[in-house]
Amino acid sequence: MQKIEAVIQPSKLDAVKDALVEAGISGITIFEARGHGRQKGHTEFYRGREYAVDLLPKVKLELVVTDDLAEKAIQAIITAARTGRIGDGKIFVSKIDEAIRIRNDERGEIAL
Amino acid sequence: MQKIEAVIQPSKLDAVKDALVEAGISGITIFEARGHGRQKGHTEFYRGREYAVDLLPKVKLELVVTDDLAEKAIQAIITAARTGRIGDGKIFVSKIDEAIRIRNDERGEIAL
Amino acid sequence: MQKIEAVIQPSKLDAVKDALVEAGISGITIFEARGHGRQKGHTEFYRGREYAVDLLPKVKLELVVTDDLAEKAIQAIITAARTGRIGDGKIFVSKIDEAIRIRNDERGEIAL
Amino acid sequence: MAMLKRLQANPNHAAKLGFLLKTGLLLALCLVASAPLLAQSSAVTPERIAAIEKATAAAQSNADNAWMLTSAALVLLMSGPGLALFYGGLVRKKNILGTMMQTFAMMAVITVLWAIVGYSLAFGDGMAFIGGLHNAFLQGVGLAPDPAYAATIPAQTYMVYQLMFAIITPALITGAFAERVKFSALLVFMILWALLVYSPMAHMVWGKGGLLNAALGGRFPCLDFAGGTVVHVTSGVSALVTAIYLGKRVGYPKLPMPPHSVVLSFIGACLLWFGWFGFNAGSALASGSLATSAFVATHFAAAAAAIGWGAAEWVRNGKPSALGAISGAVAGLVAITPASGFVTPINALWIGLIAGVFCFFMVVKVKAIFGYDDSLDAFGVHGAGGTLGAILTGIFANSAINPILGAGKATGLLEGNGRQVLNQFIGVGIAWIVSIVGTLAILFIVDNLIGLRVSEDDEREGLDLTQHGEEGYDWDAA
Amino acid sequence: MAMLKRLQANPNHAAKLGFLLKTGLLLALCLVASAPLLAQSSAVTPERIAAIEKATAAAQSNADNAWMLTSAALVLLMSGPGLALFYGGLVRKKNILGTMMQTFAMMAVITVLWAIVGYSLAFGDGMAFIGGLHNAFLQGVGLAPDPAYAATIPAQTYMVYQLMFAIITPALITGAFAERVKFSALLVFMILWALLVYSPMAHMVWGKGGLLNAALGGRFPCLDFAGGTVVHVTSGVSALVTAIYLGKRVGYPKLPMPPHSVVLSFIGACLLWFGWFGFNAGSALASGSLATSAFVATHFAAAAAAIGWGAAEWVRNGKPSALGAISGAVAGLVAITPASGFVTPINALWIGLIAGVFCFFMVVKVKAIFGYDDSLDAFGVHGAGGTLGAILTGIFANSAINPILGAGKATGLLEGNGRQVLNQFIGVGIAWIVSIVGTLAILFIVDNLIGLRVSEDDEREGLDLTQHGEEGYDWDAA
Amino acid sequence: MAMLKRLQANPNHAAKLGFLLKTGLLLALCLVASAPLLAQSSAVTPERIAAIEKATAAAQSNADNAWMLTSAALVLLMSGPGLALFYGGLVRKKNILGTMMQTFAMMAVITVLWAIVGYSLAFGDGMAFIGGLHNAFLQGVGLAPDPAYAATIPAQTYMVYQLMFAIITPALITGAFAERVKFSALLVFMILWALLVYSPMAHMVWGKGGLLNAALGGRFPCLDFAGGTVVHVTSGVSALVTAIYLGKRVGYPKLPMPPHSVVLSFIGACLLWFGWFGFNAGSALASGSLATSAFVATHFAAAAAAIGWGAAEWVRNGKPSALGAISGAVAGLVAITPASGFVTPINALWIGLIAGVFCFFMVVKVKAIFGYDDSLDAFGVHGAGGTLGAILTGIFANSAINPILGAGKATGLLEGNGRQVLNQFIGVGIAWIVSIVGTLAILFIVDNLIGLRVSEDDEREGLDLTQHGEEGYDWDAA
Ligand SMILES: Nc1ncnc2c1ncn2[C@@H]1O[C@H](COP(=O)(O)OP(=O)(O)O)[C@@H](O)[C@H]1O
Ligand SMILES: Nc1ncnc2c1ncn2[C@@H]1O[C@H](COP(=O)(O)OP(=O)(O)O)[C@@H](O)[C@H]1O
Ligand SMILES: Nc1ncnc2c1ncn2[C@@H]1O[C@H](COP(=O)(O)OP(=O)(O)O)[C@@H](O)[C@H]1O
Repeated sequence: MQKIEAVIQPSKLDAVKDALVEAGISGITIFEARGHGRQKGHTEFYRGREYAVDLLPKVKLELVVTDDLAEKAIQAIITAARTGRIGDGKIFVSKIDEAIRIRNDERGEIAL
Repeated sequence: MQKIEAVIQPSKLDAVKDALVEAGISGITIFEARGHGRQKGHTEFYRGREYAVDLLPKVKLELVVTDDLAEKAIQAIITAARTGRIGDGKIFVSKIDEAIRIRNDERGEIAL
Repeated sequence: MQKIEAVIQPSKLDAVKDALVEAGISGITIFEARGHGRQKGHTEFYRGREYAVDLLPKVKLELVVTDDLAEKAIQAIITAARTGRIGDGKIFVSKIDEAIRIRNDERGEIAL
Repeated sequence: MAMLKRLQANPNHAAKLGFLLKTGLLLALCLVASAPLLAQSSAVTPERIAAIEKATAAAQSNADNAWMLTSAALVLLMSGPGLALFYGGLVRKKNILGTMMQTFAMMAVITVLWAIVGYSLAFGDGMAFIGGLHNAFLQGVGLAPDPAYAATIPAQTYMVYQLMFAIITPALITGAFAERVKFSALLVFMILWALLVYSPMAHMVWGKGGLLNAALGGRFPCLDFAGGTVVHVTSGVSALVTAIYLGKRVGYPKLPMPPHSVVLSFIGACLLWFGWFGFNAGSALASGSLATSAFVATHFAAAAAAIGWGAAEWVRNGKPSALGAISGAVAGLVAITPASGFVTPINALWIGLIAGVFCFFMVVKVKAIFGYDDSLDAFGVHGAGGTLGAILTGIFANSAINPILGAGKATGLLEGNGRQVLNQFIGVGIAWIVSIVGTLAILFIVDNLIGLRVSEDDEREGLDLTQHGEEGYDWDAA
Repeated sequence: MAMLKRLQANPNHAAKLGFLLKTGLLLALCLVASAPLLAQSSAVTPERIAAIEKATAAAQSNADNAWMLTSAALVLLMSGPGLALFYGGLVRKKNILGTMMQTFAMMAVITVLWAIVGYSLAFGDGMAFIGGLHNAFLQGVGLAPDPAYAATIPAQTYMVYQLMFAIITPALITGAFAERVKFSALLVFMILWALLVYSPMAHMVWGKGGLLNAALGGRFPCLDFAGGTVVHVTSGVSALVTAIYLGKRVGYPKLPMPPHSVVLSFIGACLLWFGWFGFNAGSALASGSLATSAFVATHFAAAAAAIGWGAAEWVRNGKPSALGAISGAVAGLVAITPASGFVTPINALWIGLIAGVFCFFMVVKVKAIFGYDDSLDAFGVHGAGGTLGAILTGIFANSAINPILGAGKATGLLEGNGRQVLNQFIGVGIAWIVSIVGTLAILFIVDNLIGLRVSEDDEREGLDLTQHGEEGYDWDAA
Repeated sequence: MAMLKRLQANPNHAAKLGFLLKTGLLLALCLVASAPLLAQSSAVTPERIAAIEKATAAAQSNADNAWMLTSAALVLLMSGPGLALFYGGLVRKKNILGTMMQTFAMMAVITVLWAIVGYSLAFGDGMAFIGGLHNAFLQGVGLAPDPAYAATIPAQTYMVYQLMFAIITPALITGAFAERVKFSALLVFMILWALLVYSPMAHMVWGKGGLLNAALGGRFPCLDFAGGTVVHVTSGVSALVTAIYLGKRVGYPKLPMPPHSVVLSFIGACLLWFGWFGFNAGSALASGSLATSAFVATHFAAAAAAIGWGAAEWVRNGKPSALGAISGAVAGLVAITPASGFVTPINALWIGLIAGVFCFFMVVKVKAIFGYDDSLDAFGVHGAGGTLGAILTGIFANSAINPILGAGKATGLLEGNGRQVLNQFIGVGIAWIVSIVGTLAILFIVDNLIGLRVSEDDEREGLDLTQHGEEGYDWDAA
């Protein structure tokens, strides 16, 4: 099983979610995040104090999928999340050793 | 060392935390999350516009434990978090290569 | 590639971020979290009801780095995040198999 | 908006002009003779004097009406957003809209009910216990004053001012319903409660011929300037009955249920304090010095009670809390409600201080001992504070502030009129009985008719989603 | 603050003293003779009577002024924070400050404009369609009353009260601009709109010699007590034009755009309701019984409309929402605006109920059918509700409440005066035409001059950051 | 609530009745003879006239009292929730309740202090510098007017109105204490400050025989209509001293400390604007045309100052911010405070505009240069704006608006009275000196007695948890 972590633009969340569901992947967990990278931030002013904000709002998706679905999921995310501009985000893939469904203690791929 | 990630119902957080502490595991980090899966969402109405909300509030726990404690932790979580209904959540297990305590640079299992 | 997850005190976020950037690492994703550990919490009172709050505000950083930068990143975090008091937090290191830049589909270390 | 309204608003001007024109010649003839030194235009005639008297009465009326309209608006503000925020901040995020809706629904539903029959039952002619139906659909409630209630303001001003009290009273009960009641059941409960508990109590204390009416010849003259028994005892006691009947919220008291936003409660409490000036000082029904007296007492009691509750917390918990301070202020406002308009500023401080400590004790200690889940402490603050205030009114009421029992006649216990304390107990006792019996009956009916509580699942999901299909906050939308 | 002000505030006291002193001796001689039974100090002299008349007029003026200053403050409160919160809660988090700023900017900019030329164009002498420049820079707008508008209050009270209407009207339009307009463009648009649409409409309906003025001899006497056409039809229709001209927000309607905080909207709606008492009852321009009548009608319509909208939702969606209830209340307040001061309490209930259901229908059904993105339903609530209210005013207006067309003369359709409905249609029609033409022209100019919409990127990032360089909330700072 | 109150509220009615009854027969005999044409009931008698005079005075009093009670309530609203929100939004989330509590505590503590001794020290008879103890525990402060201060309203109305000023003034200082002061230390500081700084200053400017009192024969007549020196200069300068004495917050200025909710600050600022009508127009102590004048000036200055600050930001940062606009409005309100009631509407615009730009400069430039941590800019806005406003009052004051120095006598510099500017400088200078010396002394005492600052750890954790044991928001509870 693979764990796919995707950091994307918040405005693309709906599109990515739909693309994944279409690709047959419905188990997703989502987190609000802030990101730092190449994308440059902006400046805010509060009574003359200047704040350089270099942490930008991002959304992170985590999905654990069977090995064979991984690439399909990745493609779905890339396609739906891409705007072509800096800051579109990253996907990281790693291994998961076990998955368990809390409801009925099912383990392994069947639990996804 | 194993990393245990558990996505659970928010209302079960306290019970799970207590169960883990009872099981001898006290190091936990917790995140607010939203989840998509089999559990069906609900519909919201704002001035006649209908919103199908299919991201539901969830809580994710992350705990890194020594290999021998892993199963105990999993059992504690399952027992405390289960309601038997769809949406109870998942547990994912993966390997962690190193753990470091920032306070004193202790490394490895002793740092947990 | 290594994934470094660091749970730190919220007040140290800026310092850690700056230290990482100085160490040449600019790709970071940040999450609000709550932590449970040795650090003891506090008590809150609402109309006489006493709440023992043992989940404390924390910030978690995730950064995926090339293997050779990992230790440098860890050092940067430790140095910037340490106050020497209980609750300073933890760093966990694990392996990442693949990294993809959504913008242009670059894969591997070049995508970081 | 313009001259048209001006003419309507001041018929007296027109009238004055009319008089002068009609009688002009006559006056000229008649007065020039008797006062040859005066110019004709400034002659002193009975008609002129009558016109002045009318103008003076109009000025007095407009002065008082200015204050009473302001007061009516202030009392509405106490419900929404005041109470809605005070209560809304105390619940968990998932119930914020449901809680605020419970108050807002009162603003809508009780208003219509009041127009149809509520006002008539409370303030129409009737028996000692309840009014009649003569004023149903506000028949006979016009713009001329009803001297039995308030001689200088339009009867409709009085009607709408009283309506604002009828709105907030059931809204206060919702503190005990919080986080677990069906919205439909709440509506039915409240309509019945308004008819069966509020209207009778209001009639007894304030209505013509009411049993407890101290001003209009009630059998047991009970002092209640602005609604200690009518508003706070009835709502608080009904809340207690409701909380016990409904049972605890799922998870209570093990599950932590801290306020989701003390900030909202803080705003709400401040608006309550602000609006309470309309509630208490407005109850003078005029903007004279009695209003000032009630205003000062109100403010002083709130301040002292905030200190009382805060100090009690400081002693017990080691620190005073913001929630404690605002709860104390509200407790003080509750306790001074029956007493304002009867007591000196300094005694208002004492009443406030006592109320702050007493309600702290009720909410923190007594509730814990008995274990009922009065979620937002409607009983601990309004029931307990209202009862205490009513008794203290009998002790501190002072004929120098308000010779209600006759000029120079001892009013409160401190002046030597021990009987008044007894009367206060009678008033409070009746309020307790009516509230307990009425509320129990209504709860029973509604529970069997519709069911009072939402399902456990719905309770877990929250009232906002399950009862109203919406959420209070969305921080995440892109 | 002290005696100085007292003396200024009550020149009549001084004057009275003066009279008495100056004429003391004379009176003594003259009156002792004709009324030997009376003590000298209490002699009835024409001077004394004149002094009393002055004092009575002063009391009347201060009574009315107390209410009108309160009302002016209340109407400002409707804009900020009322409307700013009502609208602000409905947008996404990233636009909260931008949205509130659009209203706040009106509080600042329209005020200055009003002082320079706005008041003069609206209320100065002029033609049937617009006032003149005689009162530019408020020349001639002093502290003495202007009897054509309001005989008992200082002209500046009237001026500042009217200013508050001139502020909230363009602010209402911003509901259609929401989440996508450049701040600079908004400012220019609003200044032009105030001059080219608001001032003419206000003049026609309320100004001396205005075409539609029912009180000051307009050609088509149109009943608009507090601004149904002047405020709500103009702003609502202009909002529709703007929404269509601007086009949809990026992503609309696919992207979900739920309110980021119904809680803020709830607070805003309650403050609107509260402030509306100043808006409508204040439009009596005095604190007499007409103010009471308008007050009651306002409250009743809001309540009934909240029920109407809520019930419609209950039927359609299976549950009533908090947003629905507050939207309904606002719709009722809009619809009763022209009618308050003309209708009975019970008819106010009917107007509210109809408006609640009608605006629900406009917002939920009609908007969906036509597909324009009137983001915050400025048209659906204010345009539709205002138009409906103006017509219903022609139906329900009652000479017993306000004999505006002459004592005893039938006023509304129900009394038998069918013509009035026609006049109401004329008034509304003119308001629609002026709004459509004016708004289109201004949009065209500003769009070509500055550009109306922010870039798509900026729209995605939000107005707060791109237009104002700040964020509404920071939950994360350590 | 009912007839009882009516009778109390209008003793004049009873009195009038009495007169007429007592003298009925006599009058009948006496007047029928001299005016056979008149019916007996409408005879013009001195008693009847005296009754009318009483009734007129009562109407006048009730009219003014209606406005003054409203104003007092409005000024309280400025503190809570107004200022509490304005300040609370500007701090970090962890200090929101602590910040709001600092203001709320003033509402409670200063009230009690005022009753015991504060009012007496400020407004009781005394010397040029401070009042005496004759009115301690409000002895002698009854419901009859105190003509030295306000002839038409009950003395207690004046007392409670002034109390609201005494509450908000120390609350303003808390802007400099923000995020780092012990709650216990704050309480002691404020009590001492109220006694040693506020009461003397209030006495000097407004008290009988006060050194700077322009109306009651002060040695250096200083114009301060509503508290430019008494409220804003004292609080602002004391805030500066406090900020410097306390030192910077941990991490300042490196650590970003953005406002946690500009939305709350926005609501607060709007409520301040709204409440300020009570503050300034209420300072006329009556609802006559002087109140109108102050009302208009207040509104105009706020609007112009919002534009001034916003424009300055637009020039400097490329965009105007919501926080800037509301800060500007508050700066304008501060600056107009001493001038309202003395200046024309157009000059109020100028004062506002100047103040907006000036305070922007003070907050953005001057603070950065000197580097003190006046966390919420209490000095930059209130100290600087108050000082500026006091001087500008000396320039713009106009005898046509308020002939305070005698009818027709030049008042401000623009009218040719250069001396007044000097007097204004004297007034401001004294306020600066008293504030600096008093505040320093008190800080020193409290710091050594209790310690002013919380520990560094507590500061990091936040005031909410460490001082009050609670949190402002809980978004996570299930
Ligand atoms: N090495 C990394 N580890 C973790 N998160 C990263 C890393 N690099 C980028 N990110 C996340 O991806 C987001 C986008 O990265 P950025 O460099 O701005 O643009 P791009 O992905 O187009 O190269 C960042 O805001 C951050 O949240
Ligand atoms: N494959 C997955 N990867 C990541 N998170 C998942 C996955 N499947 C489920 N989840 C998380 O678990 C939650 C519960 O899953 P769901 O399918 O609704 O019910 P159940 O766990 O009972 O089968 C989801 O809301 C989501 O947050
Ligand atoms: N085993 C663990 N797994 C996951 N998170 C942990 C673990 N142990 C600690 N943490 C996180 O690190 C934080 C600090 O840990 P704590 O034991 O309080 O202090 P210290 O790191 O100084 O030993 C905790 O609040 C928690 O968020």
